[in-house]
Amino acid sequence: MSIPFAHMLFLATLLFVMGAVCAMTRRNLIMILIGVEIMLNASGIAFVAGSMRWQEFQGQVMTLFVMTAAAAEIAVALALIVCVQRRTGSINANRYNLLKG
Amino acid sequence: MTFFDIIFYITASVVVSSTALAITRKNAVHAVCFIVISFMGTAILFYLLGAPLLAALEVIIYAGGIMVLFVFVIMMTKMEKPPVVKSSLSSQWIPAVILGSTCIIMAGILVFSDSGKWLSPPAVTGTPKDFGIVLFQDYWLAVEIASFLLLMAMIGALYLGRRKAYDPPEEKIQEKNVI
Amino acid sequence: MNTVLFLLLAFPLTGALILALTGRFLSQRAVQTVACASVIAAFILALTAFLLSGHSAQTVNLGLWFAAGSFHVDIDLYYDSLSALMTLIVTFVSSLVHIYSTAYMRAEGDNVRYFCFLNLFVFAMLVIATAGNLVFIYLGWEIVGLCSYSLIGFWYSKPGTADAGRKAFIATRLADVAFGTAIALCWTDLNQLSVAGINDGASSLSSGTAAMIGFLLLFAAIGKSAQLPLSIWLPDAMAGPTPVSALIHAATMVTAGVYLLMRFFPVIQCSQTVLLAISLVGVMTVCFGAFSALVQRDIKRILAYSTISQVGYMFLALGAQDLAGSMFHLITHAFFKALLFLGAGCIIKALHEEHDIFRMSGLRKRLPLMFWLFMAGTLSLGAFPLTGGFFSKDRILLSVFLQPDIHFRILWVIASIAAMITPLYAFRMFFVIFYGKPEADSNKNAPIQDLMTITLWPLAILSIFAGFINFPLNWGGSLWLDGFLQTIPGAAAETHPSSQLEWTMQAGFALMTLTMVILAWVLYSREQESDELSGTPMTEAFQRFFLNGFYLDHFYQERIVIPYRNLSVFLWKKVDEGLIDDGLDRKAVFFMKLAERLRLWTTGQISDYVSFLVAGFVMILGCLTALWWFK
Amino acid sequence: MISFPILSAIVFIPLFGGLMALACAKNDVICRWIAIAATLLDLLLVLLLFFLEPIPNISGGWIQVEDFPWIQSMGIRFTLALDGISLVLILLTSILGVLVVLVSWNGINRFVKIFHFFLLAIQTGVLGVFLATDLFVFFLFWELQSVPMFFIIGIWGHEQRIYASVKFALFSIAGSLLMMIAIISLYLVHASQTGEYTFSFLKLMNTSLSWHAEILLFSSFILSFIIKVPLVPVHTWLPDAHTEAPTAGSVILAGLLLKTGVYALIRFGFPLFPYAAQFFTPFLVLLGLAGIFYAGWIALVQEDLKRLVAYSSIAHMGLIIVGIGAWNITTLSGSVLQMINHGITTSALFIMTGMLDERLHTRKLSDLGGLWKTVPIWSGFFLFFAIASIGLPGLNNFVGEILILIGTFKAMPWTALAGFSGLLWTVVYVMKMLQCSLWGKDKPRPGVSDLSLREFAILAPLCLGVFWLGLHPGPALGIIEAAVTAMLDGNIHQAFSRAGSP
Amino acid sequence: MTLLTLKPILFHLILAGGGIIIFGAGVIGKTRSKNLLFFISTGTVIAAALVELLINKDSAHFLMMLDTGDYARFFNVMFALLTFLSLLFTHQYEGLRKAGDEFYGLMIFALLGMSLVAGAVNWIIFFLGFEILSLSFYVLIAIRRDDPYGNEAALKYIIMGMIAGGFLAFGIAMIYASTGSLDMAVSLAGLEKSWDSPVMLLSLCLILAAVGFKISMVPFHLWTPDVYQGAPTPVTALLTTGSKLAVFAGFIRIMMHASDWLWGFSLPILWAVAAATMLTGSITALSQTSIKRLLAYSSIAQMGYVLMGMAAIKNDAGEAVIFYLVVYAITDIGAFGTIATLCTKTGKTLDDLNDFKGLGYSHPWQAALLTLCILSLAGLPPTAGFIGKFIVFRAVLEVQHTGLAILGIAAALLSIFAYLKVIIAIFMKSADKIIVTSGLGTAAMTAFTVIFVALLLFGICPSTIVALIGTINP
Repeated sequence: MSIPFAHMLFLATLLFVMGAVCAMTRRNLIMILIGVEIMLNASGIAFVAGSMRWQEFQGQVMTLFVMTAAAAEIAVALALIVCVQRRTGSINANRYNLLKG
Repeated sequence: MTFFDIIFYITASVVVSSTALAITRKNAVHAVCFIVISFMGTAILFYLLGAPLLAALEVIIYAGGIMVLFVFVIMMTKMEKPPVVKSSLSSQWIPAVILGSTCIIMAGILVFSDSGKWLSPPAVTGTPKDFGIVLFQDYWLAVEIASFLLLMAMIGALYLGRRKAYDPPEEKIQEKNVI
Repeated sequence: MNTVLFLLLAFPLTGALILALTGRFLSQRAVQTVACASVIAAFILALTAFLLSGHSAQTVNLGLWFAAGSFHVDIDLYYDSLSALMTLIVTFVSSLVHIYSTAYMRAEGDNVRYFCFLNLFVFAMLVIATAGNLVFIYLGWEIVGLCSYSLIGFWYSKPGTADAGRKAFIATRLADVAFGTAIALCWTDLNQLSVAGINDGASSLSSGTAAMIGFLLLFAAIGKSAQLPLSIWLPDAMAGPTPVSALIHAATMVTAGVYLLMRFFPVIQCSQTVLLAISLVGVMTVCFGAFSALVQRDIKRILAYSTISQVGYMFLALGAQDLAGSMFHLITHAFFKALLFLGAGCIIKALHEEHDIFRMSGLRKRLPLMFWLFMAGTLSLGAFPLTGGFFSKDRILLSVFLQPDIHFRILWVIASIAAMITPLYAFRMFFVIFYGKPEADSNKNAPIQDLMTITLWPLAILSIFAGFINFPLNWGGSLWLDGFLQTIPGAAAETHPSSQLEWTMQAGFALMTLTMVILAWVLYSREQESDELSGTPMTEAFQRFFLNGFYLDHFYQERIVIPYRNLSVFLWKKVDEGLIDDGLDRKAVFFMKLAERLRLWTTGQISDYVSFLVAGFVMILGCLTALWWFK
Repeated sequence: MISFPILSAIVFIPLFGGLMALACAKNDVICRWIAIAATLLDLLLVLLLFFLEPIPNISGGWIQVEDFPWIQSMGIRFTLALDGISLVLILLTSILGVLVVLVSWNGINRFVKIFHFFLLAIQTGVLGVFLATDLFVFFLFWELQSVPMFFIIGIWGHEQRIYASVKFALFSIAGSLLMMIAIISLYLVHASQTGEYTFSFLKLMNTSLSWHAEILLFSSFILSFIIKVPLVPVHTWLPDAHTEAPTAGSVILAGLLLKTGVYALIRFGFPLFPYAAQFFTPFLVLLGLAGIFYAGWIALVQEDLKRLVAYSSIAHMGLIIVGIGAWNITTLSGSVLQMINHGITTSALFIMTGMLDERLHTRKLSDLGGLWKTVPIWSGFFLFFAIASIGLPGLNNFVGEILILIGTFKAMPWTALAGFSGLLWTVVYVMKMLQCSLWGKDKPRPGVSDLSLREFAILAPLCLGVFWLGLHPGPALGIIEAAVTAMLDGNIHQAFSRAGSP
Repeated sequence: MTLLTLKPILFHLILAGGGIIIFGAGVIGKTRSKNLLFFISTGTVIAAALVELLINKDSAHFLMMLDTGDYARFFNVMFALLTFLSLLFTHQYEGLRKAGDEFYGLMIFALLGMSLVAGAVNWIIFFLGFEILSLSFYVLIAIRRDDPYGNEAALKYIIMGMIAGGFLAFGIAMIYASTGSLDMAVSLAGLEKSWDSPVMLLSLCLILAAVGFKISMVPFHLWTPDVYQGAPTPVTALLTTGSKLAVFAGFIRIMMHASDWLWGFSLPILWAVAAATMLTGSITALSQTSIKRLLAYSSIAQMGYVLMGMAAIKNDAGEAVIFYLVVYAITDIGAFGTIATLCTKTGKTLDDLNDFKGLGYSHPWQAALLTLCILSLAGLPPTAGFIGKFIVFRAVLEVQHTGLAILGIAAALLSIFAYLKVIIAIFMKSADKIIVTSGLGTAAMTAFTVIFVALLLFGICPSTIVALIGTINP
């Protein structure tokens, strides 16, 4: 396999930016979380690619921890979303703007 | 260009396009479906890049666990209608796309100017055994920490998600007093 | 001798201090006693000093006042014949005025303040007379100003009195600026401040510096002596109690300016220009005072303008380098003017604070004693032949005439014309007050206390006979004063005129005076309409012009006082509060507005926060990429 | 030299007293007595120094030096040193320290303990400024004196107190922050040259700076100082602060805080940057003159008695700056003496205005008039101090003014001439002040009593001071002159002569 | 592997154990005995701190993962102190009367997270610590589930935090991709494999964004006021001090290890964001009427000063930056803690400036401490903040960043304007309503005393602590 390493990194970056764009544009809290997942996933690709480049396991190990962290965060975040949605009935991110200024 | 290369590029394009579709879906369930496709593609990439265990975990944790969680939550929350105001679309997307493309251009400049290294076979293959040895010998501390992370996430999610008998009514959000 | 001089100064000062510190606890009689005693003691000491002193000057050092670097100022006294005369006059007149005041002030409250300042004034005047250095003179110079200020405003609740005091103080202070500068200039160029030292060093001064110092001293003197152009304060100063006017604003303080010039006569002599300027100021003021006095209705204002005018003669004499003549006139003027003022005080008191001479007419019958006493003063003021005023004024005119410079001839002519006006206004005042039909409806006059009249007698006698202290040669006199003053630096023996010239001058002068007296009699001894002004519009305008003191006061008000105040208001409102302060406030407001703007950045919307997170990232990335790209 | 660290004691006794007053006092009266005791003790120590210490001869410098290590890692030492200039100024400080406590005896009724704490803390700050020779310590005290002042104006002031206190705080801090940068820069430059990290100004004086650096540093220092003095364009905090502060605050402001600015200028500003100082002197003198004219004119039309006195303060300080600008023994002695004089006279005027305010509850000139009839003793004192402030010979201000002006005349005749004219403006507004307060028609003022014994006791020492400095300033002037001469003979003079052309 | 090998991480073990005990106690003790939980948690914190203080360890890195040297020890003790103070304030805080085991346990875990972030020498630990820290705060902020403000604050923090986590992960990935090492020192110094890869710049940006989010660096600061205002006040107190301190500890390490090439790119960015942060924080604080928001903006400005110090970090400014951070932490926890004690019986915290009117007279202790803290924030003597600011400016001027220093004093001046508003409200306005709060308990008084003494001690004789800080380096 002879793919330029830059292509892989670029793929990861592309995915990362797409995730960020998703988080920026979407008003749906769940979609924002999906954007974050995409970003974390992109970092996983970069890690694995790096691991391949340097021929060692650290990157892969890190990917595992990123996944763990992603899972943990998503769990808490979804719980919070459920919690607030239960109270206000809305998952529109921008409706939560009591605090500002 | 080898066969693997072709598969790589095809998979990559699938991943990118499904992600692009995912982030633009109005319906969250559709988005989740596309994202699952994207994650599947990622798993293939992982496999191609010599991480079969991660490929499996990707499918199990991401595509299987997390996305199902999403679907559950989507089901639990009664989705409100998306805002009718159409103008918000451009005001939402245009700056984001500009920012995103600028970002990609910049990052692309940096990435492609990296003194181009080619990944050369044979790539190491992270067999579960090798992987486990590294993980539990060199990184046991991190594993322990990750376990605490999961414990906290569990407790936090439990605490936040638990329905209380005296959940306050909705109008409380209008309250002016900051506590 | 040292002790005498020290005590001479100490007595009035102690009197003032006692009154200031314990005056509240003393009875009125005690206050008056302390005040009079200290001044009379000073008079006795002055007399002693006068008798003890020889012709040579004496220096007494009472100690160091202050010093810094090379600059040091002593408290020292310099007693020469000039100071001897001045102390004598000051203590004599002030003793009389003090005694007079005890009676005059009996009915008024606040005697403590009055006598305290009066004593302080005597002290300060003595300091001027005897101080041995410029700074110490300046001390006296300023304190007399302060006392004058306080005493003019003595009846502070009457409208205008305090204003008059302030005007006097500010006008004289203006002159003091010149004095201060003169001190600085003397120090810079001569490196010393003592009177003797400056006079000795005068010859070593460059002519420019000497002229500069001379002009500065002249300006200082002008302020104190109410000469043109700073004469405006004196008529207003009449708002004070009459004894104060007599002492401060006639006999002593206003002549301090003349005295200052005499003190530094050698410096002044260095520059012909200064001398000419002095005479010019003198002559102009003589005319100004005389013409203004001619139309005044207020008795004290007449006397005030007359003072201005008479002091002008003294200046004129100094300008003509006749120090002795100037001193001669200073002495006679002190006597007759004090007499007139004190007399006027009696009359005013008797008529229940009536100041308008046209409401006084016919007092000859009602106040016969005052008639005679006042006549003595008027004769002397009007330079009636053989009175003190006649001799002193004649002497001055003669000196001016004798000056070789052509300019002085012109001045002489003008001064002579002014000398004609003097008897006219003097006798106008006299006739209007004492002749004419008595006011029918006037109340019975208040009694004049004996003590007040008693003090007038010595003054009256001296007014008439003061000529004898410097009896002209052609009358067989010895010019005692000239002789006495000949040790004074600068008062060098002048060329004596031929006795023929003297006779001619005196005769002409006497004739002139008599004519004027008769004219005054014709014009004013009849019944007077107490109308404001009379005559053709032309004369009326003139009268108004003179009545208002050539509108000088008006001019200052319009050109200086009001613009000054406007400038102050402008600076305060427009510059200080407007430009500077508001400028700062505007900056504060700007930042507050900016803060409000920046506040909008925190929109409260999660999407915006995320966008800014990414935007910030992109920005930093952009910067770094650019940096990297161009490196 | 006294071996006991008497300077540190002098500096910290007030603060300690303040803490005692804050912590131990059971009620307000005890608190006041504690404050009095602390300030009196302080005064006693200063008098001890004044009378026991021999005045150093001309070549000597410091009378007393104390030096302790403090923050060694940065080379900061707690150094206090006393010379003649400091001595007379701390004498003034300790005297006014006692007086301000007395002045506030009846006037301050709210939060008395806190008030006295702040009052005494300021005193510590001011004393520290007058004694510190380590620049860091100096800066610390410099800041320390303005913080309590902010509270005093803001809590116990009059109607516009908050505005005034904020303005005061911002001006003070703006200046001092810039100075902080300059101090640190100087310290670093010195360290880079000698390798020794020190804030001792005697050592920093030997730093050789480039022309630009010197100009920049000097301007940063000077800005802070002239804000405190204050000179004209940066003076606007002063009328507000003086007017709104309680009497004790005004007295401290006028009597002490303004002096710290001038003191710092003499002690640090000029010696540290002789070349820049020489370059800037004309500007400073110009600003000083501007102050004399500008403030003198503005004072004339003030409607508030305190504001009038405040503007008069600016004018007087302007003259002091002119004296410093001329920079010779005569003018410097005169300026230092004039600082004391101004401290006495203006403080007295503020105290008296405060007394009036306590009685009539107004300071508006239009509400006054005819006070001589109502309160004759007060009026007598007022007249006296007003006259002193216009520089009547025989009273204190005259000596300072004449020294400044005569000394200046030699160097800069036209400046001195302008300065002389300042005497005139002073008279104009002081006369107006007297006119509107003492003289004129008196109004019925039932229940207004004349000075009490306490008030008399406050004014009497000031009065004596006025006479003492006016008639026999010899001792004080001798001490000042010795210090000034030592300073001029030292580095500064050499530097000045070296500084031929920048 | 014996137990003895675990000695270096005894601190972390105690915390982990303590946290689990608390959860256990929460499960067992149905009554939710608040005091029990409070004592267990404070006991844990104290024990951990004592261990860290008393047991001397070699400064080697534990498993090449965790720094256990003096640098980490110092910070661990600081975090323990801050958590301890925060717990004390919680005890006083009426709003968290009903807090259960989740709260106390997560406080301990937050402490664990801080210590991991500060001590990490491996990116994996850094990342995990970062996540633990974030995760515990997500829940802590939302601990009052029925409070709409708390919920909203948590929502904002969680979304932003997750995105920041994504940035961090991707940044680490980029570092790894270009250097092949996850060891911080190795990867940043680029000693082994590659050292001037442009991808490092990308990762620098990403990590700056992640770190910048945590330390509220402009333009990543927008969440700060909202979250501070919405969160329960003791949590805010810890969030604004402990979390920032921890991330800064890591940031200092990162910057110290950065290669000169990388540092050359970081410096201008640090310069610019420091200036922007100082000015934005100071100016925006001017318009605030809520005291918590005002303090939030002020803390942003304070971070600007630290960043200013960071711009000189390569030139021995570590001492200055750390001292400033310590002072800032004590000051800000004092300020927020005081506000936490100003809470009515109903759990309503005083927040509007109007509520603070006349507070100086009704609540002298709180007012005194708050004033002292504000003076310290403003950098006025005799408080620690004065020395802190002095030292930082010194460090900045030493590397000739004069422009930055000037901007710094401009910002300081502006922020003083804002601080004065608080002091004015407290002391110079009279109260228009009577505010009854629960009095000060022992816990709060202890905290007050500690903060009071620390602020004055560091302000008057800072030599000891400065010297101590001088000896530690990452």
